[in-house]
Parts: sequence; C-alpha cells; structure tokens
Amino acid sequence: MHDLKTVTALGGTTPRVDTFARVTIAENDGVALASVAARMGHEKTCHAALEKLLGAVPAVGRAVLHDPEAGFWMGPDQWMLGAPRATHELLADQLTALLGKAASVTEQTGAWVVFDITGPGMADLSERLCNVPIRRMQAGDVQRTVIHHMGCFVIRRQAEDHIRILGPRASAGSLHHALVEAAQSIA
Amino acid sequence: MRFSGLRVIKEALTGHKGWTPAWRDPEPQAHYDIIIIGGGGHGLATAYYLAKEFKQKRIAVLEKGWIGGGNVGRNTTIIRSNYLLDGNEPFYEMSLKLWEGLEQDFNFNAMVSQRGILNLIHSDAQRDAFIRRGNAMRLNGVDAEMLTTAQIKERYPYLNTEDARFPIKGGLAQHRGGTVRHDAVAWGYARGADSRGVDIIQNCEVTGFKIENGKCLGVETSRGFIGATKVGCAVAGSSSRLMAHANMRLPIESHVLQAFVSEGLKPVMPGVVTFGAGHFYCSQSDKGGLVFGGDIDGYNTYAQRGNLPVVEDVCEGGMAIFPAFGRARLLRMWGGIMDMSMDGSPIIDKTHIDGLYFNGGWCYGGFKATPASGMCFAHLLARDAPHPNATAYRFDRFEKGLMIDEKGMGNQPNLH
Amino acid sequence: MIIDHPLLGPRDSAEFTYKGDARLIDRPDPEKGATAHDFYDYGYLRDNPAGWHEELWFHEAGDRSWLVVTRNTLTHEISKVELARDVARSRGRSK
Amino acid sequence: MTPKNRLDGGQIDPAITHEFRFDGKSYTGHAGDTLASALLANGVRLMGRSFKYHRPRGVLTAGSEEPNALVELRSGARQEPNTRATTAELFDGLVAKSQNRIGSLRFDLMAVNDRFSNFLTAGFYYKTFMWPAAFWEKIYEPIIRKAAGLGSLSLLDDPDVYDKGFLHCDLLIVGAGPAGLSAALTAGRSGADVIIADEDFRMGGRLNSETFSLGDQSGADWAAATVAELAALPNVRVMNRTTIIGAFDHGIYGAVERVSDHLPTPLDGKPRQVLWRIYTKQTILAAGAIERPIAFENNDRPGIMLASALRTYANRYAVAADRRVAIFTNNDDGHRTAADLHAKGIKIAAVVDVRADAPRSHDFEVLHGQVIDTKGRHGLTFAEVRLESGDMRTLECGALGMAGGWNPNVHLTCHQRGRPAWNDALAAFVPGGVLPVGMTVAGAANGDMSTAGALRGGAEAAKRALGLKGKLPTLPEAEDAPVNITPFWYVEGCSRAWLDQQNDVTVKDVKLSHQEGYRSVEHLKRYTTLGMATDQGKTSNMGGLAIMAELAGKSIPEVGTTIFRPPYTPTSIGVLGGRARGQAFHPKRLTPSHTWATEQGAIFVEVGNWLRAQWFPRAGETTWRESVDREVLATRKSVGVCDVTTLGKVDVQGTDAAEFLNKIYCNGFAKLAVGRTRYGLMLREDGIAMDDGTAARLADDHFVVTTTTANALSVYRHMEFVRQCLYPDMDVQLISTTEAWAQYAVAGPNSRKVLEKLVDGDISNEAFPFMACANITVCGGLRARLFRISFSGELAYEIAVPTAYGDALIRKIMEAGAEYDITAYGTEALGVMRIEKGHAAGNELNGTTTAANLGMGRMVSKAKDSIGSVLSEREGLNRADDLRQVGIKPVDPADPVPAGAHLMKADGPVDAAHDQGYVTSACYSPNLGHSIALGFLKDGANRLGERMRLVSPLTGVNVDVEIVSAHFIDPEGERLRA
Repeated sequence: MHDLKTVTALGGTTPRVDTFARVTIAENDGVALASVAARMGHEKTCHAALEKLLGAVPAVGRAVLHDPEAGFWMGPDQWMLGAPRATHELLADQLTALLGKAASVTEQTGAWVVFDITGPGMADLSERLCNVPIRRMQAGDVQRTVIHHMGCFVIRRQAEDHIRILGPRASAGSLHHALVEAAQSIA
Repeated sequence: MRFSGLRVIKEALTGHKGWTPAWRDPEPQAHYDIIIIGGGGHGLATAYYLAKEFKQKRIAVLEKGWIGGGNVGRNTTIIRSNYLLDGNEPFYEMSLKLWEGLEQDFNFNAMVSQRGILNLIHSDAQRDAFIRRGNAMRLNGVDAEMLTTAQIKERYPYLNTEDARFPIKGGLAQHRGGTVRHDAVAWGYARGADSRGVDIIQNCEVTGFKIENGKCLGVETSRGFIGATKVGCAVAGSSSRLMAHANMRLPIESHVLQAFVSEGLKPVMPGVVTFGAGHFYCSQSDKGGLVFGGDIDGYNTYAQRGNLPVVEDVCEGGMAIFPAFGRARLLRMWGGIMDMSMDGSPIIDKTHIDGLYFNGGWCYGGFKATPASGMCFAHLLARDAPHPNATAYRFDRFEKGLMIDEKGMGNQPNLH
Repeated sequence: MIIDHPLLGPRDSAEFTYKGDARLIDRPDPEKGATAHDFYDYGYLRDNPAGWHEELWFHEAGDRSWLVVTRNTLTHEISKVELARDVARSRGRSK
Repeated sequence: MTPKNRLDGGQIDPAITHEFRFDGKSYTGHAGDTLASALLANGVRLMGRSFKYHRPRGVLTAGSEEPNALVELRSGARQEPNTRATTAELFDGLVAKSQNRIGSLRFDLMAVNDRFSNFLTAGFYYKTFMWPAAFWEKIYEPIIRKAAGLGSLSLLDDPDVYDKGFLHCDLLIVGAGPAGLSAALTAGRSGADVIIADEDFRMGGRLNSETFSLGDQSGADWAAATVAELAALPNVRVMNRTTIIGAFDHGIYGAVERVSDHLPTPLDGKPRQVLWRIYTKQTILAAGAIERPIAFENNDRPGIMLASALRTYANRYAVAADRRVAIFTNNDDGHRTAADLHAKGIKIAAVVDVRADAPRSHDFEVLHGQVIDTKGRHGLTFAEVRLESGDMRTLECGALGMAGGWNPNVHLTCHQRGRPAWNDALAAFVPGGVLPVGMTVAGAANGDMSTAGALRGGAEAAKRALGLKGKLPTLPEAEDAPVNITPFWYVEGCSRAWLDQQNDVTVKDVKLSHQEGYRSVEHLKRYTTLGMATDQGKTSNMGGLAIMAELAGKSIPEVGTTIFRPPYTPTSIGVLGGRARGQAFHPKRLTPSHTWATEQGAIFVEVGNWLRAQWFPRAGETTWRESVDREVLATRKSVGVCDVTTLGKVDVQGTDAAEFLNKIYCNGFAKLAVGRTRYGLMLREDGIAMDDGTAARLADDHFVVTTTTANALSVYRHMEFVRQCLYPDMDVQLISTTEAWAQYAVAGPNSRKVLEKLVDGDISNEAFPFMACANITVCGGLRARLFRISFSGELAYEIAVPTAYGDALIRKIMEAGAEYDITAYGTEALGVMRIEKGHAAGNELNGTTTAANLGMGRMVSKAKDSIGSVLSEREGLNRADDLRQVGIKPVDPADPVPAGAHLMKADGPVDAAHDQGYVTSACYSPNLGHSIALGFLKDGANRLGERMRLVSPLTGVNVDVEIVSAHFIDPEGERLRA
C-alpha cells in the first residue's frame, strides 16, 4: 500500500460545501471515472457488457443512474462511467477486465471536478450559468455544454432539485467561483 | 467644383445655393476602355488613379447598389502599416503614405487622423513576435516604437493594469497609424474620379462576363451589355460570386466581421488600441462614439449581420481591459462581408482570362489598403504589370507555396 | 444559430468550431495517383457559394462529432445536418 | 408642497416621495415617476443641449425613443452618460446632470455654434479644414474632437456586476401592451412555455397612457389584472424592465433585464443587469408604435414634444408639461391628446390641424392651418400659426404636441432579412419581407392601431403561433377607432425645421444633401448624420425619407429605409461582457503542483489559460535571472523537477492506432515497439509544421500522444477530423487526458537516483533506456506512468500519476531528491535548457515554418502518405536559400541576442531588402556564460561559423554575432542516454 494522499480538486483535504438560501454547492470528491469507447466491430459486445453492468446502455443524451456503477453517453459509441471512488479506485482497470478488446477504456478520474448543486434555486442558478433547458430536463438527462468558457457535463440527477456538474479539474477554482457568484445572484 | 475656404464662406452667406452634385449620374456608354466592377473604396480609388496617375480615358465604375455601400461604408476606419512580411509591409506603407496626402490630393476632407495605433502585449512570446514585427517595420523605414506599460498607462490611465487576467506587458505602437472618416473616402475618390471623366454608374449589377476565345469583351449588367477592353473586379466580399460568372473558383471564403459603435461620449480614447489576446480593438470617432470590434463570426456567410456569441466575446474583451466602459452603451452593430483569403493576404493579379483582372482577398484589412490597392490595381490595369509593391499578391502563390501568412494560420480563412 | 445535431437535437452553434467547405472530406489519395495540383485544389479552392453550402462543424463543446451542415449563406437557414463520418463513408472513404 | 405641474391621478404613488437632484438643484417626485416626468412636474422643461448647435432641449417623448433629454445619471464610478430621463425610474437620492455644455445648461457657451449654423451645414467638414494641410491635426481636429460626444464616462472601473443567462420557451412575446398581453393570456392558458418581456417597469404599454376603458375596467387596471394572472401561471415568465435588443438567427433573441437600475445601488451580490439569450420556437412581436413629429420652423424648443407624450405625462404620470398646451396634428390622434389634456384641466390653446375635415370639439378650438414658427429661448412661449385662410394666429402656450401619425415598431422584423412595406392608409411602414423564422407581428407594431384590434390581433397571433384549436378567449370591449390621417411631413418654406433633434439635422440639410448628389437613403444618412443619433432615427427618419422622396420625385417606399440594426435600444457594454472581467475574464487552469508551488513562493506566468510556475525565488535572490540561472545550473549538475502537466495528452487506442499516427505525423510510427516513445512532427495539410510532441506506445493498440500546451485543443480537433472525416473506418478511439494525469519532468544526472527511491521496479538504463515508457507503480503501489524523455537534454524522465495524487507526488519527489539538492524549476529554466539543447518550441513552430526550416526535413517520410506531406514539397517551400534553424551567439559574450532581432550580413546594408533571418528564442545560458539564441537564417545550414550583424532597431540593439549549431549543449546526446 502506498501512503500518498489525494487532495480534492479545489485543493482541500475535504470537499468544500457552500450553502446559500436557495441552493447548496457541494464539491464531490468521491467519484471515480473512466471513459469507455466501443472498438469498431465490437459494438454489440461492448453494449452487452455495459447493459450487464448498468442495467442498460446509456442512450444519447442520457445517463443510467445505476448503483454503484453509473454511466452516461459522451459521444457516438462512447460513454463515461462513474462509481464511488472508495470502492472503485481502479475503475478503469476493472472496466478493462470486463470489456477486454471490445472497448477502449481510459481513466478519467483525475480530469474532472464534480459539483452537486441542490435546492429550490437550482434551476434559477442553472439559467445563469449555461445553455441547458434546465426546466425541461428529466432525471437522467445529460448535456455537455460550456460554463464561462469551461466545457462541462450537466447531469440532472434523480431528485427534482439536483444537478451534478462535471467540469475540467484544473479549472475547479474558476468553476467554483462562477457557481458561487451565480448563487449569490439568485439569492 | 473645387472646395476652398473662400467657396465655403461664400456658400454659407448665400444659402448654399451654389453647391453642385459631387458626382454625375451618367447613363452607361456602349463601350469603355476600362470597366471597374465595384463602387467601393477600392474600385473608386482604382478609377481615380487610372484617370489621374495613369491618364487613362473612358473608364466606368459599375456599382450594383450605392457607391461606398460595401466595406468602405461599414468598417472600423483604422489605418496602419504595421505588417511583418516582405510581401505586405512596403505595400501597406505605401498606402499609409497615400493616406497622408490624400485630402490635398482629392480635395475632400476625409479626416485622416494619425492619432496612433497601439498593439498590447500580454506574453513573452507575443513580445518576441511584436519585436520581430516592429523591427521589420523599422527596417522598411516605417515608424514603430515599443512602449512600456507605464508609458501606455500614461496615455490610457483607465486601462486595466491592476487586475488583468492577462497582464499588459507593453505595447507596439505605430504613431502614424490612425483613423479616417470612412464614407468620405468613397465620396472623395468618387468625386475626384468623376471630375476626371470617370462614369460612376450606380444601381448597375454585373450579371455575367462576355468571354470569347479566352478574352473578356465586356460585362452583362442589369442595365444591359457594356463592352470593355479591360475589366477589373474589385468587389471584396462578393468576389467568389462575381468570378463564378467567369467559371473561376477563388482561394477565398466570405465571412462576416461585426463592428460596433457606442453612443457619443466626450473624448476618452486618444488613439487606437488593439487587444489581440482578447479579440478586441477600439478607437473613438470624431463624433464621440467608441468604435470597436473583434473576431469574425467564423462561418461562411453573405448576410451582413452576425450573431450574439461574437458580440459577447468582443465586449468581454473590451471589459477585460477597459472596465470603465461598462456604463457606456452599445448603440449599433453591423456586419461587413470579408473576402477572407487562404493566407490572410490579398490578390491583385491578372486572371487566366485575357482582359479580366482581379483585386480581392482583403480579409479584414481592406480599408487601410484602399489607396494603395487602387494605385496598384490601376498600375496593373494600365501597364499590364504588377506595381513593384504588389508583386507578391499573385493567384499562383498558393500552388507554388509562396504564401504571405502574417498570422501563420495556414489555409484556414476564418483564423486569419 | 441553432444546429440540429443528428444525435443530440438542436444545439447553439456557439458550441461548435467551424472548418468550412465539406469537400475537405475528399482528401486526394497520393497512393491512387493524386498530384500536388490535386492537393492545391483540395486545400485552397473551396466552394464559397452565396446560397446552399455544405460545411464542416465540430461539436467541440458537445459530443466531439464532426458534422456536415447544409446551410444557406444568404439566409443562414439550415436544411440538413449529418454526421461527417457517415458522409465520409458515403463518399467512399474508409481507412 | 405639490410641484406646480403635478396633476391628480395617474399611476404614481403620491404616498411615496423621492427627493432627487438635477444639476445640483433639489426636487421631489413620486414612486412611479421617471426622471423626466418628475422634472416636468417641477416645471423644468430645459433638460439638455443638442449635439452640434447646442440648442436648448427638453423632452420629446415619454419613452425609450427619447433623443433629447439625455443626462448623466448618478455620480462617481456609477455615472452613466446619455441616460434617457424618460426611462430612468425615479428613486430616492437620484442625482443627474445635464450634459454637452460648457458652463451652465441655461448659458451654454457652446451655444455660439448656433450663430454659425450657416457654416455648419450637412457635410461642412468634408469641404473645409484642409488649408493649410498641417492645420488639420494640430488645430482643426483637436477642436472638433473637443466638441465630440454628449455625456462623459467617469473613467472609473464600473463597480457593478453583470450576469448572463439562458432561457428556453415555446413562445416569446415582445411587448406587454394590449396585443402582447392578450397573446400571453391566450398562450399562457394553453399551457405553453411563454416569456413576455417589456422594456417598461410597468407593463401595459399604451394602456397605461390612455383613458379609455377595457370592458368595465380602465386600461391600466385591466393590464395590471392580466399581468397578475400571467405571473401566477407556472408556465409563464413575466419580465418587466426587459428589452429585447435583437433578433438573431434561428429564434435566438438577446434580452437585457435591468435588475437594479431603479435602485440607488444593486443589492449585495446582485447584478445591475442580466443579458439573457432566449431560445424560442415562436415569437410574437407586439412592440407597439412610436408617434412621429412634424417639421416646422424652430420645432425643437423645450416644451415641444410628441402629442402622445403629453398624453402619457398627463394620464400615467399625472403631469402637465405646461398648463397651456397647443397641438399640431395631421390625424385624429392629435385630437385625442387635446381631449385628454382638457379633461385634466389643462388649457388647450388650440388644435392646429392640417386637414380641412378635421373633427370639431366643444371643449377647445380647432384651427385649420399649420404651425410655422415658435418662440421662447429656453422653452416654448408662443406658437405662430398660419391659417388656411392665410391669416396668422399667435398661440400662447408652454407646450406643443406634434401628432404626425404613428410608426409601427418594425425594428425586430428587420434584424435579419425583412424590409418593411409601405401602408398608405397609415402613411407608415409596416412589417414586410421575410421575417425572422417563427416571428409574427400583432397590434400596433403590425399597423393595427386600435385597442380592440390589438387585443384581437394578439390573441389570434398566439393561436396561430402555437397551433391552438378552439375559440379565442373572451376579450374585453375596447375602442376600435379607425386611423384618419393625411400625410404631412414638414411645413412648406421652412428651413431650420428639425428632423433629428439630437444631431441637429434640419429640412435644409436634407435638401442640401440631395442637391449635392447624396441621394441614396444611405448617402443621406451618412452625409447629414440623420438617424445616427442615440435613438437611431426612431423619431427622425421618416421625415427625412419623405423629403428625399419629394425631391427625387419618388414615393417613400421607392426611396426605402436605412437598415434597422440591433440593439433595439442602446445597451450597456458591461452587460454584454457579463462576468468575464478582471481575473474572471478567462478561467484559470492550475497545475497539480500549484498549491505546493505557491508555498514555495513561486512566481506564476499565464500560458494560455494555465498558470505555470515561472521560477522559484529563494531568499537572497534579487533578480529573476539569479533564480533561473540557479535552477538551470542545479538541474544540469544534479537534478531538477518541473510540472509539465500542461502539455496536451491524448489517449489513442484501437487496432488501427499505429496506422492513424502514421497519418497525422509526418514521420513513421507503425514500427514503434511497445514500451517505446518517439518524437513526432505533425504537419498541417498545407505542409507547414503544426505541432510536435511524443507518442508513447503503451500497448500494441494503445498510444499516449502529447501535444504542446498551446495547441492541445486544436490538435485534438484535427485528430478527430482525420479520424471521422478522412479515415472513418479506422478502429481508433480518442480522448483527451491532459488533466487526468499530474506529470512531472525529473531531469539531471541524478534523476534516476531520485526516481529509483519512488518507483516500484527497475529503471536502470538497461531496463528502462532512453525513450522507454511504461505503466508502473510508485511508492508501493500507486498506478503511474513513466516516460524516459528529455526536453532539457539531460538524463530525464517524465512521471505521471492520477491528478489527485499530484500534490502528494511533488512533495515525495522533493523529499526523495533532498539528498541530491533537487531543485524545482519553472518555465524560464525549462526554456533556457531547451534553447541550450536546440529544441524547437512555439516560437519556432510559428505557423509559417516547414519541417525543412526546422532542420527536420528528412523526417518527412516518403514511404507513406501523411497529412501535409504532398504540399510540403511545393517549390516555394523548398528553395535553396530557405530559412534554416540555427544557433546564434554573441561575439562579445557581454552582448545580448534578443528574440525578434533580425540578422544582417556582417558588412552589408541594414535594411529590409537585405534581411537574412531573425531570432526566435533567446536566453542567457548560465552554462555557457553568455546569451544564446535560436533563429532562422537563409541557407542557415551552410553558414555555421559566419559572423553576422544582429539588429533590433526597435529596442536599440546592434551587435556582432556568430552563427553556430543550435545544439549548444551535449550535441551528441550522450547525457540523454546515460
């Protein structure tokens, strides 16, 4: 066992939480991520494996909010899979073992910062941030978009007032700043 | 009619009854020695210099709408000659020198204002590139000066040097650069050409070329066929459309560049400032409007209007360096169609069709080039040889690998 | 502008990066005798019509698909949007 | 005390009194007032000065089309020039100043211009100021510039913040007058997602300004009740204080919501304004109409305004512009104004109507005639009327209403391709041509001028837009008066009759423009500046067009209009910039060692959006060079570490991955062994170098490609283009992993020793030779990647761990390296070492250089087809004297060899014609003890050893240099392989 400790994307030892009157912004440091792209000619095998793992293959623009592994569609024949980091630190290796030569798997855990935004002001906040039709989105809808020049995924989670934003980890501070300012705006 | 101080006083005292039209409204003749297609700045300047400098006769300018209605009527009025490459710098310096004597030359006040242009520097790499460029200018005998941030701050005290995301590390200045009252350029050339016998024919759209045995014999127009010994095309954003009538494909794409003007404000901007890293440039007009712009929208278009993302991008750049402009208001925005070439530099050349000549590919730099473009195109038309300052602006440079690529963006027009 | 992505539906063109004439798909093949002149023609002489234009857009802030968009350069109306990969295959491109 | 011109009623709240100051003087007004209505209530008619002649100006309108009553609102950093008093909501403590004056507003010294108006006609400056030539820049232009503009900026940073946002709906309704509200009711009740926006703070449009009833309610009450019903619907978003500024492609509208402009200062954390991008399927334009003035001699005095504005001030704001008012009209609507004012107890001096068949009234006198002149220096006192009979009448009045007919607000219909069509019955342009996709027009904006027509038109438009079946909702009874108008634009024989009151364009100017041949409507505008004022011709253009038409012997539609452009009303630059200001202009990208580097006191530099450590100053070091020299020397002597995470990384997998790399790199990759890394040069298709980096083969079907920091995005895009568009059947999958891995370069002769303490496994030279790569573990099991590549020219490695461990790893490396005096180095030292080694970087790969220029011509494989290989062979890129990368060193070691300097022959002329090349990158080499540089030199490969002159006239450098190999350090590469 190594003794290296992780830091969160915002640089802390514990995830940051900011609470406002109508919305809570919580850094989520507990997600392991890996991308899966079907190899050409092995799409069916790949789909079958994903279906077995998640219960369904995430459709275009959709997430499968399965537990413990979840996944969402990133592009044609490409998905992002996530799972609790505590149990799936080696998610990419696990997926590679599962999928074999049917897919290309790439570790993505370190590439993203994850924020959970909850509360009755969630939709108002989203409208100040990015071009997603937030009030029309259903649980499991996913849209990749831009927030203040940062490419992000916006995932509408199960709860009506909950979105999860995946943003570029190196810009975690800038993204957090944008979220907090928007939260103050709609307070 | 020549304008003079005396004349102005006399007319003021007698109710302005004596002023006559700035140009005639002639019917097209059956045949001209030289037809220029395009009554914009470049076309009118070409006709003017053909008549004045090259003593050509029987010249017509054909304009599909109203003269000066193309890019000369919808630009951000900047003149400068701060180029890097051999193929460009002498040409643009020639243009700047022509600007400097233009008003006396054509007896019309176009308000050439050499208030200086300043390119801001935000990184070491940018500084290296600007030093190289400034040196190229100096080695060509052109004025250029490196300014420190403190010197810049003296001139623009409200520039954001304290809290800038990309700190200002100096600037390359060309003090002879500046602005010109753009519409007046078209009118001045038109008036000057008209008085030398050039027929300026408005509302006359060219719909085709008459080409026989590889020779151009004239043009079909909305007002009938007009014969010509030589035909010069100077239609900027419409180049590809026009030359398609001659079955030519051009190394040009048409893009829209938006420009913006604020409400009139008491003077705040002494000169022109460009913020390349933030896609923003700005000057202030003699009426007080902040005139500013940024990048082209980036997609092929012939619609003279752009879209919001670029508007926002430009204003973001503006607010990044001039946070005091936040409470000024944007009054009007418009779009001009740029003939974006494959290396960002223009073409002034004969075509493969005898008697058919082409001037275009000016990208967003056409306005400042107007006098030199007119002079060099006139030279080519009158003498059948390129002007010494325009020898590199050839069609075949792309096939031969002799691109003139100031920005190093390659054959991707929307990046130039 | 709104580009009706064949997979994702309508998306703001601000999410895309523009490349230009879709004939850039038709890269000459030197192994089949294409010459430098063919490459010059391919690289430099693009279609620039005032009207319908097939062009390449990259969904940079989206699913990273290259699209072929048929758009009118006079009106900005878009009549067709396809995945460039499908178009490339239909034009005979493979490996 | 009630101000002198305050009436009863209206929609102000007399219970709430606001104190405010205008030009230093205190006044009071009420909640619901605008600055203009409050000033008028206090008897203040003079509010500004015109642009050119500095004529006294009062309000012309009661809306956003106001050209005259522009003020500097607020003070200090919030000072806001050119603010229309007619839309500025009154708040307690409001401060405003008049503008464009020298001295006081009443005694503006610049008013002398009016005396010289004979000289200052349209286009005067094009004919003058040319003699002598030198005087233009020194004397004339400074004078003109001094007179430029209207209001002034404070030039202090705008202290407020601005938001941007995105809204989606089925139907956007622009304007909340009778048409807009009835459309919103119809659509809202159907359940559709509706946004209704109005620029006014009080919704209802003209309903708030009129006295007629809707059913059994007043118009204003009906509007308020309707707005309340709409606001209660969950599917309707009611947005007041929101201007739709532009109609953009495909149903995207720009909207500015003024969140805080009615408050003294924005509430904490709240924006001043929000720019909304509204995405809608359908739009109903219900923007109403704007009344137009009539041109007659001296029609510009304070007190002369649109008749409808008089009505608005009286009915909505309970203000009499004056207690004695005259009306000049060509249509029935002028009489409505007179009747309303009369009902409020205002004395109607007379209604002057140009029509013989004008309606008569029991309440006031109606004269058949024309107003031919006015009097009153700072405000109207008398109007001169010439009756049809030829008799003259002088009317004593302090206000005069001009009722010239109404122009539908067609602006948004024309933001794309639409050109308005002429309607004879209205004598006005109505929407025409091709409207923006999904737009319909209703109410007065569509030429439907009655209230009943607007209500009906709005409801029908909503039904149509949403495809609703069934009957229209029940609409209240409302007036349905026809429009009776006789076109009348200007009084014959007038000369100084204003068309554009702000820019001082008169009837005479238009005639002069025509006389001088500026006859196209666009020439007219540009020559006279007609319509270029802050109202963009809303109140002025029609008069000019009509005169132009008459002079040209054409109809008005034949003359045409100028083009309506966004924004609909002037829009603050701040809101268009949004939050992207100061440090938030662009997002910052921080490297995994950022926290650690900050602790070390690192100086950071912007590299694109990244912040990278530039150098790490230590105690006692006084210049950056000291720090950098130390970092370089320490690294070359022992070991150094540098965060190189910013390099782009692309994961390339698939059975065709190697073949794919063969296409994108000009050199070959098919035969690269697993566990090996290779340098690769990418060309653009035009044969110019695009980017360089390495590709490491981790498995037969798995590569990790690196790009330069600057080109990470564009190279990825290019790779996707090649994959999807050129070789769609290659089995290749791509994904960026730039930020997924924290990557550190560990360089120097002791780098292996340091890493051996961390890496689990054998990294001896035999087990892990130069250019090796592998998936490894570190520190007892953490997954990592190791590459034996070197940018510095030393024995070096790059080691990568998942980003979250990056902070821990840098600390481990420093700990492990302590015994070797490991040094952290920044981008400066990195740059020095790569120049010493002769590696090309961004300054060399500048988008114009070929592989041959870079000295890598032989890398371009002839054995395969790759992007750019064919066009790289063009003759112009392969001339004998082409530029070649060389090294440059000063003859005198004390001399600099700065980047950007140009190379000249040692004894040749120094000018552009004799330019031999230029310096791309330069630094001081602490190892060599003098400056060194890389550069491009004509035929450089054959000129090693040549003495040359290096000049930088821009920065005052002129030194002797020697051309040398670009490899200043270890040219044989022995250190790399040690």
